[in-house]
Amino acid sequence: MERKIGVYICECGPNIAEKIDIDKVIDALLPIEDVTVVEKFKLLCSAEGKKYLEEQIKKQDLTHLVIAACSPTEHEKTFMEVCENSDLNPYLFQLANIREQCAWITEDKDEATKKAIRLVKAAIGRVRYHSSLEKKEIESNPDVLVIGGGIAGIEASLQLASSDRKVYLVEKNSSLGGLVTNFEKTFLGMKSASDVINRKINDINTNENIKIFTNSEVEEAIGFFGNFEVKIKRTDNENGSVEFDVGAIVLATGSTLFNPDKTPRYGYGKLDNVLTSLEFEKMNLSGKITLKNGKAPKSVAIIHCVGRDEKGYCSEICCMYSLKFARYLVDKIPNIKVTNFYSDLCIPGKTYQKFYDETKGNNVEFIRSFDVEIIKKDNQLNIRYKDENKVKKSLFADMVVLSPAIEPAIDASKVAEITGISQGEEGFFAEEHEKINPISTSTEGIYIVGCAQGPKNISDSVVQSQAAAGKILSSLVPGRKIEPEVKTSQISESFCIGCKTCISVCSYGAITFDEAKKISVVNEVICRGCGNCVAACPSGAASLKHSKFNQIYQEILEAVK
Amino acid sequence: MAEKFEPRIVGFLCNWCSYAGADLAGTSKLKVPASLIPIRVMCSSRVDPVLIETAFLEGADGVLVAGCHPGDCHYDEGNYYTRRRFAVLKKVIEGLGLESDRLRLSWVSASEGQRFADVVNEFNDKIKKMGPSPVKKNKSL
Amino acid sequence: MNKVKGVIIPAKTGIRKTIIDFLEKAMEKGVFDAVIIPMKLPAGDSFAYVLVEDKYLLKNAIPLPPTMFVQGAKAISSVTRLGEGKMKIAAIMRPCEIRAAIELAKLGQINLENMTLISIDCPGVLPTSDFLSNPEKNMKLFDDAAKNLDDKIMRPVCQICDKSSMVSGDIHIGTLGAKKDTVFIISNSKKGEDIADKLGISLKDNIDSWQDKVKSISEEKQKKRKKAHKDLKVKVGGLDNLVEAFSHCINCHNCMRVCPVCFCRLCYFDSDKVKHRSDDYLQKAEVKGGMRFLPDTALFQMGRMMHMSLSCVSCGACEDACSMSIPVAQIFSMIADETQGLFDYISGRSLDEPIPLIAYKEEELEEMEDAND
Amino acid sequence: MKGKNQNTDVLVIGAGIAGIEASLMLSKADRKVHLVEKTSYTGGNTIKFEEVFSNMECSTCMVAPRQQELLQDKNINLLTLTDVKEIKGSSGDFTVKIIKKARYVDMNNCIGCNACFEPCPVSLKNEFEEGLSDRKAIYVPCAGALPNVPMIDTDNCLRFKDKKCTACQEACMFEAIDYDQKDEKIELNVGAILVATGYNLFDSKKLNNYCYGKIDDVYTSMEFERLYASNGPTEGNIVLKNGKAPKSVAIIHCVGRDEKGYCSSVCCMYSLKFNHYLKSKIPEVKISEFYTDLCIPGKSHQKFYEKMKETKVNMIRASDIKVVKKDKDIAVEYRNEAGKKSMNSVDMVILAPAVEPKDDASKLAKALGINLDEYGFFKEENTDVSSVISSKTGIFIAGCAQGAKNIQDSVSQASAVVGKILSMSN
Repeated sequence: MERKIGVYICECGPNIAEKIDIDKVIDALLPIEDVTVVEKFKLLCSAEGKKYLEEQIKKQDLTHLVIAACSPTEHEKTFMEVCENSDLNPYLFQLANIREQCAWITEDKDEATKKAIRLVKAAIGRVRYHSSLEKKEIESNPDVLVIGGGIAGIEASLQLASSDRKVYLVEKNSSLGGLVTNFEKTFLGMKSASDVINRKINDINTNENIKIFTNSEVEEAIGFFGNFEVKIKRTDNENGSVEFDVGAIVLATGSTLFNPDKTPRYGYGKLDNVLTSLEFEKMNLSGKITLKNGKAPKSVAIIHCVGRDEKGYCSEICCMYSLKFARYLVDKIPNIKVTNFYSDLCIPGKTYQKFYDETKGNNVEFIRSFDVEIIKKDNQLNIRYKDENKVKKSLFADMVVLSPAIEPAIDASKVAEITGISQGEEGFFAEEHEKINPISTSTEGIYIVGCAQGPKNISDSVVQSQAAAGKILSSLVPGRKIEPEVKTSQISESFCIGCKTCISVCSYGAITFDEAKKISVVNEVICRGCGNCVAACPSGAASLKHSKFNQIYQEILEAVK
Repeated sequence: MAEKFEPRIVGFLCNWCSYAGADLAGTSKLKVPASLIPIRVMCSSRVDPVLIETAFLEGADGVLVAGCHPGDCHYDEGNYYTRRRFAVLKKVIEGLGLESDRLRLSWVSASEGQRFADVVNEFNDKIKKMGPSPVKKNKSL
Repeated sequence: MNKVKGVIIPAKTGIRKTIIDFLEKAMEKGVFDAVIIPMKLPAGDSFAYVLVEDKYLLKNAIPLPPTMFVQGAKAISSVTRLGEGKMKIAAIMRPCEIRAAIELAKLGQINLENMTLISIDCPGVLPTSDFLSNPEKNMKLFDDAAKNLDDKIMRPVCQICDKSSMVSGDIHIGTLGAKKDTVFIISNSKKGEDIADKLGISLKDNIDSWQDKVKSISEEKQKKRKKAHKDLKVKVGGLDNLVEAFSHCINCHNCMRVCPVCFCRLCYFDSDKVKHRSDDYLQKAEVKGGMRFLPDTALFQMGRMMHMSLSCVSCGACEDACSMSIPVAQIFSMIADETQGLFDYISGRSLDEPIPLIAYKEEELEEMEDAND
Repeated sequence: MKGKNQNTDVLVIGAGIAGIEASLMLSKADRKVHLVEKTSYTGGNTIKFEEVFSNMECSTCMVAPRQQELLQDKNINLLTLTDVKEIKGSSGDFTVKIIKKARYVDMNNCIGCNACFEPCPVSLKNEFEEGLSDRKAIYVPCAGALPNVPMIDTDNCLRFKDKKCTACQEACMFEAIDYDQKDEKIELNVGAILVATGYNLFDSKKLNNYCYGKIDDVYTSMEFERLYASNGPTEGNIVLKNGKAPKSVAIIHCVGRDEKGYCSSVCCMYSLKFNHYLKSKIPEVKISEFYTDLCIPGKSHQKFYEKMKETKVNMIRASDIKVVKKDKDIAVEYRNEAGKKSMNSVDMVILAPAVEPKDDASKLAKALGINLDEYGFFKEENTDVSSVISSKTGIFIAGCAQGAKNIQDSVSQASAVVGKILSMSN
């Protein structure tokens, strides 16, 4: 096909026109092969300019378009739309940035003009090698798999389920509700935890769009955003396995507690009346806080930060629930003495300090302490510690409650492996971006919520569940097709030798290995078009659409001339 | 030298950080030498070392690869791979006794318009001192 | 890491025969179903790797042939690239071939699942053209030189090889430091240990004399290697010297074709990527005033250094294959030491070490940033 | 949404990181969004930061692509310099009255060349730069601000005083400057509203003991952020008023905590980040951080703290902190852990003031008919369960408008609101 390249130079008012001798640029471009028209225009991004371009593309019967104007971040999209409106494939267009990266940064007009000529020539060289690219549309399944039936998983399910969207909720235990079912009250409202969780469980049980699988584990989840194939196994039934398709997956596998066995100095498991926070919650929920001998304790020590050093992070919620424990105790056992051994009080956010201020005092004491150790002395529990001046001290108590660090659930690694997402070094699921994509993972369509993502309280877990729902509801709309990135990588079947280098460097798991053909295959729905695999591929089998070797080569040629 | 030496520098700039930083240098009306011709790539990890070698062997007086600062990559980790590849390339060039100083890797963020200008100025000065690439006139390459 | 263990076994019948006996026994006991081993071809003046299924054929094997017609890793790749077979196979090769095999395994070109890698202390190999000038005489020359650890007649890269003994693999046959009529059998992996176990060989730790000898040779060669690279850099380093060194290149790309770690279906530098429109060439010629054809000799060499110097095992196959006598293996070994040194990487040292370009550390190579002064 | 008269459009108030996130997500779901922003630019406070903890990522690189996307999104109607005056109706059918102040620069005509700044004869302290640099009466807050369209500050523009100066208009080649632009009263109909108006910092001048505003080189955290910003007043050079680099710096946490009665949750982390800022520019600088309780919750923050400790920062748990001028130096007097009085001499002091509600939060709450809490933040319906639902159905809250929080939590809340809005029909 004959090429007809049209080149249009934007004066951008005086911004380009005053700094660059546009007529000189035009003269330099006119002799170039395939260039059929070179024109200047006052302001191409204006309504008038766009109309002019649309007319020109048709009138000149252009096959390729080069515009020399501002930065692509400003108006690449604008001009691509112009192309679309004039039935020119928008990828047969190249924008030469002669404003930000030439006119505005070059003092000497002659130099700027020369540079502009090179920039536009590079664009012309490049556009010659552009090919039409088409948007793809892919059918998607709006249904969602939620793994984990704790409060986060339940909340996500409730937010997501609707008449046109089914939710499959998979819980490994026999009942729903997770950790919250062990709590009597939630901080800070000190409202009934069972009210909260039972209402939600009831809602979920009566929601016909949510299919619940208890005693079940996910065995397989293969696919990509919009199209995952899931297989689950019923643990209470040898042969029971179920398969279904979903478009997105929410991981709400929750947390477990650091085992204080690992730090013998707390005497956990050896000394009577030394409990973990969860054991204490359960005891409290059962209605009676008692010692082994059946009597109520007269004094209780709460040890914060158990396992913090070992884990290397602050578990965020222990200070607050320790305060809640103090409330339980003071409310239930008259004249009880509660002592909190803490290192740094972590009570962030607007309402926590007030809760602390209201809890502290009377019989609730706070001691900043280090090197806490629990021994049995005179048939009583003795807490030995160093105070803030590093002075050794000790204190007796009838009962010790340990606040251990929050760890990812035991099956987190397995779930991560099955779903192909990564874990941070602490074992929590890794978010796509710590700051601006905390719910997403590097696999599009898989979201992480609640304590599976990191230690957090009920409110933040619920927010994350709602956030995951937001992500899914906004991107996976029933009946709407998915439009994946156009400028993706592709791997030539005839050149790939199957060294898997590309697979190792892809951050998104967008490349899989075809075992039958022994070659790598790009899943264009997942690929985000960074081009890392292209540079990694020694065979030259991988290439990036719209960023091909010969396209860049043309730019290089012009740059070195 | 009779003719004034105007270096030819190829600048591979990643779309998200360095190209934006270069744009900001423009918006801020900073002075940047005209010797650098920017080539926009989505990620610095797209910059195949063979592309750099090509530019070098085509006679570029300098090649700049600029990307997001480590940890800031829009694609999470692309620039870490860029850095390793660049290091290997630099060793190859250096090992062959060629002028590896003609290659430069710099991290420029989207807010670092000034840094972009500084980097290009510095590099341009350096290349000017080095003189034209001997590769350019060598007919055997 | 598996502990290196070994045992001294008698080799009264000679090293070759001892190795063959060992392999025969292993095949008899079903430890291996087949063996890949160099054999003398009926013509008498050449050698080839043969996949031996009939153990009686082993008697013709030459575990350490005087020259390297085909780099052994390529042979293993041919057998296993499309996946492991049912047969348990042992490959007996020189250390550099084993290392190349490890690299290829990392690159998905070799499947080691049912493969046992056996290396032998290597005295070097003769350049093929030297050998072919008088095979009979050179065979003898090689044997003598090997006995006397005299490397002067070997490939130039063999003369500076500091990894001529066990580096990786499963089992190693050590001849260095061995008393008369004995050899060492050394296990270097769990697989190797299991095999020794099955063969009733009880491994101990009495391999000190081998280890000492290996160490002293390696250290000596390392010094030699450094000096050789330094001298080479003076000779070929710099644009003019480099152009001179490659001026005879006929662009046959044989060096790439015989390279064990060049595994691509079609070389990047043979592909359309590096072929341009005549106008582009004209433009290039315009810039330079003229340009050499065939083009891209330098891009091919430098590109290949970029693509495979991290996996280069300095075997010398490329130089042997160069019909224009360009010291290409020496140049590659010089560059490989540089690039591998960046990451403390040694090609073929361990299957667990990823090739540096598929890995990274968040904090490393800070000196690369802005480094141009 | 249920019923026939339910409006599916959404009003988002505040174009900071939370508002941007919500708007883009809603647009993706094909919802029409009216994004109302009080200032002339998007990005809120986040774009003032050079880097964000704990990965020390460049903030602009993180946010600018989203800001750009926002401007090009056809479902999003961005209204800058706009205030919400009144709402009527209920969830699914709100009528909102807003006032869009005149920018006096036409957004369609302006191409962002900034040619109008130079001729402007007025020079003022730039508020965006915390007064550390100057701006004109026609200005964008900083280079790279989006939308890259200046505004005229009518309080200071000569034209709006004596009506004679037309310097900027003459400099503009695009007829973008329009002195006759009028404030517009606009009425919008929406089904749901998100309040994401952000925060202010506690005014350190209210506390005498830190001598903020009295002693040179005592900075607030936001001032220090701009001092380090590569697009800021010093191009990222950390310098004292005398132009020299500080040799010793004190960072004081919890400024105003007692007065506000809560922990602002982000200050410990950003103070540690400052330690990194300082060390990266001035490797030999001595840094002391004065804190009470280290609040570094979550999986990744302690690691950051430990990394910062490697820089030999002097972490001092202190009380009764007082900043005084002593000769040429600044002295930080304090009581240490053991209760002993002590003193450190430094060149520079950085205060980490409490995060407090936006100054006009109560006005907006009144206009919207929703409750504030006792601290003046927008009040969530139920603290223990969902923090994004306001006291009025159909109105949601996200980001620091609801309480002090970091970027991650703000973005999560914004996404959660989108979840709530999009599932309203469920």
